[in-house]
Amino acid sequence: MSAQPVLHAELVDYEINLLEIVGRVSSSESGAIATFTGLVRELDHGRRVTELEYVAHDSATRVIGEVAHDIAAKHSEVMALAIVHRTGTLRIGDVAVVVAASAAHRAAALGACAEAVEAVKTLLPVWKRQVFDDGTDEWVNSP
Amino acid sequence: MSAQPVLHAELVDYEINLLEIVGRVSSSESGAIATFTGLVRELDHGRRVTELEYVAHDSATRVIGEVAHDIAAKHSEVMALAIVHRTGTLRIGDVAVVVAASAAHRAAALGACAEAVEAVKTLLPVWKRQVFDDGTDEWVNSP
Amino acid sequence: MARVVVRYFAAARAAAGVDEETVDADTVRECLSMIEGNRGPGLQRVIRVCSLLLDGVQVRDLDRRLSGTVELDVLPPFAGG
Amino acid sequence: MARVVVRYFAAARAAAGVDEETVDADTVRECLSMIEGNRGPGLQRVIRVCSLLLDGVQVRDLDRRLSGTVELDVLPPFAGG
Repeated sequence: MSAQPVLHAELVDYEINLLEIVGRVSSSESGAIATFTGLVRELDHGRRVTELEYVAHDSATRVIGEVAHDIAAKHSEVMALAIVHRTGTLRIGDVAVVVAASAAHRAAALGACAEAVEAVKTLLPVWKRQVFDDGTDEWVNSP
Repeated sequence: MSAQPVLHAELVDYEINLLEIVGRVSSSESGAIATFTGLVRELDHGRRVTELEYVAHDSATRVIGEVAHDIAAKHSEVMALAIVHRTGTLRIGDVAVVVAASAAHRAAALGACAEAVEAVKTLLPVWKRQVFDDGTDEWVNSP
Repeated sequence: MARVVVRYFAAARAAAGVDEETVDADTVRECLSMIEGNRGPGLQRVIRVCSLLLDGVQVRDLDRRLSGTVELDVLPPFAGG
Repeated sequence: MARVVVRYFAAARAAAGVDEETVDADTVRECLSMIEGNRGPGLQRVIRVCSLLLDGVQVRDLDRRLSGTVELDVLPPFAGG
């Protein structure tokens, strides 16, 4: 793949549409598209979640772009890579993050998608607050 | 995950709809959905493809079900796994196969999806005939 | 001696020029040599990479004696996905 | 001596009870000890696992001398996805 990959990385405060993102990474040369969708679950460690809030640091927009760039650079066969993360208040079943990667063949698409999911989790300066049905809340991963 | 996973495996002779399959593996407990879509590419080894035909052996319906069962059994955290493969005549950009796996967390969904794609490639008794723009055709992977 | 209904698929069908044929043979090995003789080197080249199902079960022993009527499926390498 | 604008995020903000505050300090270490003194053990517990950005750059040396006005962001462990 000598052509520059198509990259699309953003944080959005509205509903994420998987099909629209798949459309962004599709072309007549993509033989494989891998996607990952992260959703708000009803139960977390057995407690019932009613609502979830994602808050992003100012640098998150820059970082999500760097993540997309770095993963695509590492998987040189990737034709297009999209990473979209939601912010704001979400409900059960809402989509929190979508990653989509396309390539001529399956290995690059699957590999880039899985790595981008991992990188989003570890590198993106975004925080998640869960509100439970007993009225308490917690910032996930914080003491 | 003690509940039985939801399995959906079939060969179809009509257009595969990614969103419909994602819907089949979604539940209020799925926090992660991984998908793979295999598409008909315009170029194969530099030659222009005009049309593509998938033919399945009688046993393919049984085998695709076994593949889904075995992958879900191996990844016990998988909540639902769908594998749908197209047969018949396809055009450029048409979807040949979709795999979708859901789980509470990302690792099981991504792992099961990638393994199911691999298993479909190696185990499913399906053949692919490519027709090129010069009128010639070939059965892929055969001498 | 068994009656072997040979069913060809995909590239094997293209090379054989027929969907199926029936031959009398004692073993799968004998059956293969007969159909390769009938159909020529094109089919021979494909069969070398095919897997074979005898009444739906993968053939492991080419020399096992056959009897009655059996079905031999000739499956070229798969190319799904 | 520098004027340090401390910005709290997520769990750190919840523990501090404010979005930001300004303190005068010579080093990041001194700044942390002041805000932990001001805000109590809840914030101290969170800060222990936070990463710190000084004017947008990861802090590696807590003892580097500061001057002018700087911004110190207190970032709890990320939890995206």
